[in-house]
Amino acid sequence: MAEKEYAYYTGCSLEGTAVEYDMSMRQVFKALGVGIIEPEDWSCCGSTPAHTVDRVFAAALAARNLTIIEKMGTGIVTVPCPSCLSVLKRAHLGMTQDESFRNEVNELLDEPYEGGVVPKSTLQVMLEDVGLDAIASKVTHALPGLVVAPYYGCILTRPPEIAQFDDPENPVSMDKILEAVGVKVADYAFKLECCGAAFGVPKRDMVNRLTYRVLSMALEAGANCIAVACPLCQQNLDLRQGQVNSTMGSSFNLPILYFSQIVGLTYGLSPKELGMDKLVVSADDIVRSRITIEELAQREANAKAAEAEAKAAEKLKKAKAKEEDTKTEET
Amino acid sequence: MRVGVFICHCGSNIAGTVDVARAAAELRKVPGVAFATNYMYTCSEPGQDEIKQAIKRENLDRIVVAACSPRMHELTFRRTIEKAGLNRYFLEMANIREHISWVGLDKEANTIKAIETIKMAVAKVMQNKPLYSSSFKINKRVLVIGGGVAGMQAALDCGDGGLEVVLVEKSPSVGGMMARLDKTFPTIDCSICILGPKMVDVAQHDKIKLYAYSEIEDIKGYVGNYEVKIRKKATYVDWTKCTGCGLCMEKCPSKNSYDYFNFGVAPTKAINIPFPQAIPKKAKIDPDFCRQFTKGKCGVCAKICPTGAINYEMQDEIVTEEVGAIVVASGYGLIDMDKFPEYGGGRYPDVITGIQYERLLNASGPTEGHIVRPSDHTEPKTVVFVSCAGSRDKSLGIPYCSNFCCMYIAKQAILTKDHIPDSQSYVFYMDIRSPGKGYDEFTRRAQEDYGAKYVRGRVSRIYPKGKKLVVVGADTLLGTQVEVEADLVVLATAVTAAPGAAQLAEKLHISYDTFGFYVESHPKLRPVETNTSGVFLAGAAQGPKDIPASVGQGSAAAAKVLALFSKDMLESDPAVAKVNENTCVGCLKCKLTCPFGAIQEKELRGGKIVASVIETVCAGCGVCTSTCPCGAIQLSHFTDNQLLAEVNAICQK
Amino acid sequence: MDTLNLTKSLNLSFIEQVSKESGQNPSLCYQCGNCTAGCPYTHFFDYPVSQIMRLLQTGQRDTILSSKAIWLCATCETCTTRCPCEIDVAMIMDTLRIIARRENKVSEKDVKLFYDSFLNSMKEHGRLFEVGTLLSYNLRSGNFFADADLGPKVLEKGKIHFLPRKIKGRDKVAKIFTRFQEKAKKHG
Amino acid sequence: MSEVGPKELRIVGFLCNWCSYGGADTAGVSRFKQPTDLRIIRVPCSGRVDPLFVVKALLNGADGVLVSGCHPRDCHYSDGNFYARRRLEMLKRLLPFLGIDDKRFHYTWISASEGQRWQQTVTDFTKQIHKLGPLHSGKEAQQ
Amino acid sequence: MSLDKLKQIITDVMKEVDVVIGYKQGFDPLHATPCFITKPEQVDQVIWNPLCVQNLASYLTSLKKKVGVIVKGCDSRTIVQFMQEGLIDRSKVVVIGIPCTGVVSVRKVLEKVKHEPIEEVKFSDDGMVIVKTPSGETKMALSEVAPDKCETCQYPTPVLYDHLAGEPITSTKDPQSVFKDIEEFDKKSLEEKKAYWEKEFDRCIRCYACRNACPMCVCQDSCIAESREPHWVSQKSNLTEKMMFHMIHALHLAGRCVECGECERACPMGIPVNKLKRKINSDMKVLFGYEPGVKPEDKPPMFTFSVEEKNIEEHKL
Repeated sequence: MAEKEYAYYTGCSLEGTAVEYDMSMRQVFKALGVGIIEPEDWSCCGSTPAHTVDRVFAAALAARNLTIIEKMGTGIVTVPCPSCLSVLKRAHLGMTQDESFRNEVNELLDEPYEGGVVPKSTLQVMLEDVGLDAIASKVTHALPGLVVAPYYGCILTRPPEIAQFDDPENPVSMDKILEAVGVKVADYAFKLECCGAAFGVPKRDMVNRLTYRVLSMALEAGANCIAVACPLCQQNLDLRQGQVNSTMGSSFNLPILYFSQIVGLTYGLSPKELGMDKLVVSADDIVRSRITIEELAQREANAKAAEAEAKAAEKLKKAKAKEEDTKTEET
Repeated sequence: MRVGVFICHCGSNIAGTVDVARAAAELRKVPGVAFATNYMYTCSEPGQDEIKQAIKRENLDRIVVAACSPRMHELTFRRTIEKAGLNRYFLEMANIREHISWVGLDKEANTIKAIETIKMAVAKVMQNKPLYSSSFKINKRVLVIGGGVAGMQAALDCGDGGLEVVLVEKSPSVGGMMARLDKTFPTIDCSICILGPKMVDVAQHDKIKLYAYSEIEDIKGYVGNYEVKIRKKATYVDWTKCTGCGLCMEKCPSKNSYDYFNFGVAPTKAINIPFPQAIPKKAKIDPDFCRQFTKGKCGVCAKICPTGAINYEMQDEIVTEEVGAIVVASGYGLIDMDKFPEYGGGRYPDVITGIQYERLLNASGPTEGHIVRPSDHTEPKTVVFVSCAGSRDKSLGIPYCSNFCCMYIAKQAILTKDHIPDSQSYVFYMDIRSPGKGYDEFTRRAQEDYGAKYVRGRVSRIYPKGKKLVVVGADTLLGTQVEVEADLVVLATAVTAAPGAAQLAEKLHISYDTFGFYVESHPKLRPVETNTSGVFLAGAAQGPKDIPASVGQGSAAAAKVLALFSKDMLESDPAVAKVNENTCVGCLKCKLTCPFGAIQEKELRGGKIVASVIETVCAGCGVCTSTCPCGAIQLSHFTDNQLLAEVNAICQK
Repeated sequence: MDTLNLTKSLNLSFIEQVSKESGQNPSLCYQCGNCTAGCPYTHFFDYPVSQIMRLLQTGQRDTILSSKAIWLCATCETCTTRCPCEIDVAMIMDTLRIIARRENKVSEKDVKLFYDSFLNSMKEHGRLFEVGTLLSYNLRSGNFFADADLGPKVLEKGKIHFLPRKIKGRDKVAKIFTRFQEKAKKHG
Repeated sequence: MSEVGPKELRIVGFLCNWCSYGGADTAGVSRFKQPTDLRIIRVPCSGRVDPLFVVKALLNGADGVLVSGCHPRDCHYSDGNFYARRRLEMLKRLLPFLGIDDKRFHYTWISASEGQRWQQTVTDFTKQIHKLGPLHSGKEAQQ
Repeated sequence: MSLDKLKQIITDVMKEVDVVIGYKQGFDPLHATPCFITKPEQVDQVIWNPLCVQNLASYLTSLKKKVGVIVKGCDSRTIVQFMQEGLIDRSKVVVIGIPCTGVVSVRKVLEKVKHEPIEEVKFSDDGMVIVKTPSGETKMALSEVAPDKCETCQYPTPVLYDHLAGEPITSTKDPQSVFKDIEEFDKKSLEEKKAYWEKEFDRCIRCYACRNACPMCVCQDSCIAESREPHWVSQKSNLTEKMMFHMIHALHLAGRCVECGECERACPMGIPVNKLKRKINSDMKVLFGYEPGVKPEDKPPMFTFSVEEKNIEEHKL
């Protein structure tokens, strides 16, 4: 695995409000031996406003980066942000499937894009290229008591023609990765319901209501934490949780972690290098609950022993009772 | 050779855009044409008389009729010339209506095209040879595939008509889907109560031989003479000894077998009689669940059986039956729940299918007619019905309507209210399709008298919330998104072709559409015939249909069989392939490609090997002719020379 | 409500234009409502998305282009994913937005302003400058304190840069903008 | 041939009786207008069309040849069009090797109900042939 | 390979068959000719050298007796193809395979020596051919005068045999290059290709030597090129009819031609008649992954089908 190198398109959010996603993702990749290189002088992909202007224009903004990545020769670019990913994939697929579209886009560019880059989410690279076994093999710590509701957001797997990854109605990739690192996952029906992040700024009320639904469904599913793979979702659910509480009269206090942060915690990485302190809703309790897997094994063994003891006592009691019964019958 | 050419005006249909007089004049100049004329309506009685008279008067020996499509009137004119003493294959038609006058705007161009098209027909007819049918004996037994209501009807009608019937049913009992239904629309009478007597009739009819739990292995032969191999699947119970007492089922320790009859609503025993009214009422072991098979030890049923009918060593058995005609009534299937991830894809136990709900409603079903939620066995108060779950859904490759769901949903909504008076039903629908007799009134009744709330719109998703299922849909009439918190959701899952439909079609040499439904010979005028003579269709194997339509088709297919068998001999179509034994080199490539197995190897005196056509099996496709390198096998009426004559008539460099 | 005169208002060339630009055939829609049923934003729309589709089928150009719905759609792709007729509904909404922008018929000025602020930041710096975008949006929308409550939280976490990160190739990004604008001008 | 108008080219069509011939009939019944260049030869099945018929027509004066059968799986004879597909594909690839533009030969599947598709096919194919012009130059014609 | 070993094998095989087909010296030192050995004393006639060009498998379909036959790698494909088509009873054929290092094209040799009478032909161990004519000795490399088929030969060792006279040889020729000439030719303009074939076929004298030499032409006297029922070609000697004949030949061999090159060897006019068939073979490879005469269990692609053809896409207008 270690030899393989990927281009890593960070995207603007991960330089700003989602810096902890970037930090933790890089740490996890490093732990897994996945080499990543940041394309030199990348620019914003144009998500999300560009596509309201023109399809060709939107594709051109994305394709400028594809051209840069194509020259790097890695073949695959891995993208943490689903919004960027979707835009890059749309541009890539549109340009490889339709020649006239490609020509139109290339007319707007200084250097043409030839179609030699495959954009994949970081989630997809972890699941398909690294593999669950390899992911599991690096685990050194456990997070007992943590129940995670994985929240995929709307465009990570949709529409299936563009995303070409996981199930568009019931995605499981993040569930699988989290389970692989030994975290308990809640079956959760709102994995995909849009949280409205794209309108965070201009339509705050609308977004608060959508966010409210997602948070309350997670809580209902028994989760005490939400895992995300999208900077916009994270920002919306985390940063706006207070806003939601004040407008909707709720009292949510659900930490919203990037899946990479959770994986990083199980790898024994320090909370600092995973950017845990950057979260608005504190995840300190989760960090504090962390124990080593040896400790966990000890705990489990103790619990088992206790259970067995209790069972034996129960049995003894029953047998005694029976004895009493037969005695009474005899008499 | 004296060819007569008759050019039809078809009123103004042809004459309006083709100069028919000029065409006739041009044709008169063609070598071989002895007579050419144009006539107002050639297919009319006087028109046909004109042809007959001209044959006599002008001493014509070949006829070309330039008129409409041969698919329309070829048979008419063949009879006409036959009456005038010519062999019926001395006729060619030039299609100057559908292919010319109706589709070309320019009269000049049309006229030239018509003249050339008629010349092609003349060139071909001069190559035509007289062909004669031969006759052969019919085996007056009929095979019915499928023991659902359509197949049983066909079997009973054929049997009552005096024919011997072989009825093959894939599952352990006849009855099909109808036997699983609780009530039937629009009369709400009990399904098994009206079907049961028919099932008994099938079992007791002295003309009907029933093979239950059997499948078609192979079919050889042709109309009048089919040889059918039937696989009697191993039941591990000797049915000649089994009395159907049910003791084995009672004592069987494997309680978690999948219940195919009840569509898995509840588990059954590994040895079971599928339902109380089963015909034949015999037990059968499911080796996927039986401990004797999975673990290698148990033997409870063998110990308990009063007649010693259990036989764990039983093997499949192949039997051969000879019949003259086949009725295919192999029924339908239902789309899998896993096609609907947005509805849980089968993960939510309280999202069930319509047919599963029938079993919950049914007094002889696993809950004895009590409607309960599979998850916790409580009575649901809010039931949501989702119509078109998969039907009319191009994204799932099912663009068609499943025909009867609208009706059974209305029925189930009514029954729900009957069973649970304080319940409320919601029906999500796109259109209510109820064109049958008394059908629309019935769907109205569900709403007017039983208070079912019909919501026009699709359901986008279903998710669990606590003990409830939240159904999110649209009410397009209100123009809003709607939500229902349901206790139970019933999906009217789309009707598909029966599993294995395509493989059966291949064995029968009948066509099936992209969805696997069998294709009738003509959508309007030959609805139960197939393009393979002697094979007829009945019921939902041809396309989704309800009980009355299936029964009607069963009877119709039986009538077709009886009509076919009313004669002792059948006439073969002479437009089949013929082998020139002098030029045939015996390479037998034709045998390799014949789709019907109509070609045999034959050794001539002197040891020369040649191909030989079984005329009654040959369907006349001509694949052999285009395969044969030496032109020794020629499809009569479409020989190389006949087609070359047409090519040469228009391609002269 | 006035009678809708279908003879007069049926704008076939508009249907044609949308079909062509989106690559979708609106006639495929049979109004099942599944798009509306799954739409997370429908509560904020003036016309639910299935009605937008219906308005499109009946060629109601002005009603559609001045609707709020097309600007409130966040392209979450739920409608596209679930459409039984395999219509890319989100693509149609996108196309309608593009046409509305081109025709200067933007009903949701705030949304457009936010988008424009974003694009301007991008044109200027090559990447998104979050603070600048927000400030610029607030200034232009007159909505000076939008999300001001969130500022301190973010600030405290050290996530905000007060100076834009300018990339070397920002002139190249800007060139994409100018080329596109020139092209748009040329084609009217 | 003298009858062919100066604007018309010679196009030969081989249509299977059960599907495509019926489709052409359906187009007629629906009055779907078509160019007049095509001459139709009825065959029972596309599997009857020996590729040599196509060659024969093209070598002897046809400017284009069209073969149409039932859609795959819908063959009246169940398998005939499957053989046709292989043989005609083989021919289509061979023609350019001989110096004949493969655009002059088209094979397709049209059912009896697809009148519109038939109209479209005839119109497009005729257009295509006209774009290519006559296959046989005057000099050869004299030969 | 030693000739003695070959003779030993023939002697052994003689015991179980009625006739063994091999090569003997022809009418001049440059020609070998087929011989039919029915008696042990005839074994000594047998020769083996690069002049043994004929495809002896051609005889198999017309013989009813049990036969032993000597085949080179290329010829062996004929037998496999016969098996695929059910044209021979394998139990009646004993295949004596010879690993072949290449044969000569008599035509090419004669061109080199300007068609002078041949006095002697010798082959050196280092792959040279020495031809003696009245005007002296000419030395040429075997590869110089080999027929085209040897240049891309993939099967120097027979693909099937009962006895092998010698050690198996593996091909050193690039399998990707087999159809290079075909691909190159196909790149030419339509006009060029048309002109090429018109020029080539115009030279045809319709002697049918190509057809008669072809092992796969099973029709023999029933060939439709000469019949009136059906009447595909007229007896007119014009380009159209000549082309029609060659198209019949090519299409009847579609997916069957084992590329033994007998047609071209037999053509007195030197027309590249095998080229069309090789073009079709290249397509068979692309479309169906099929190569004639390699695996006995294969089915020739024109006599079978797949419901879903992976490599055939519907053509759009």
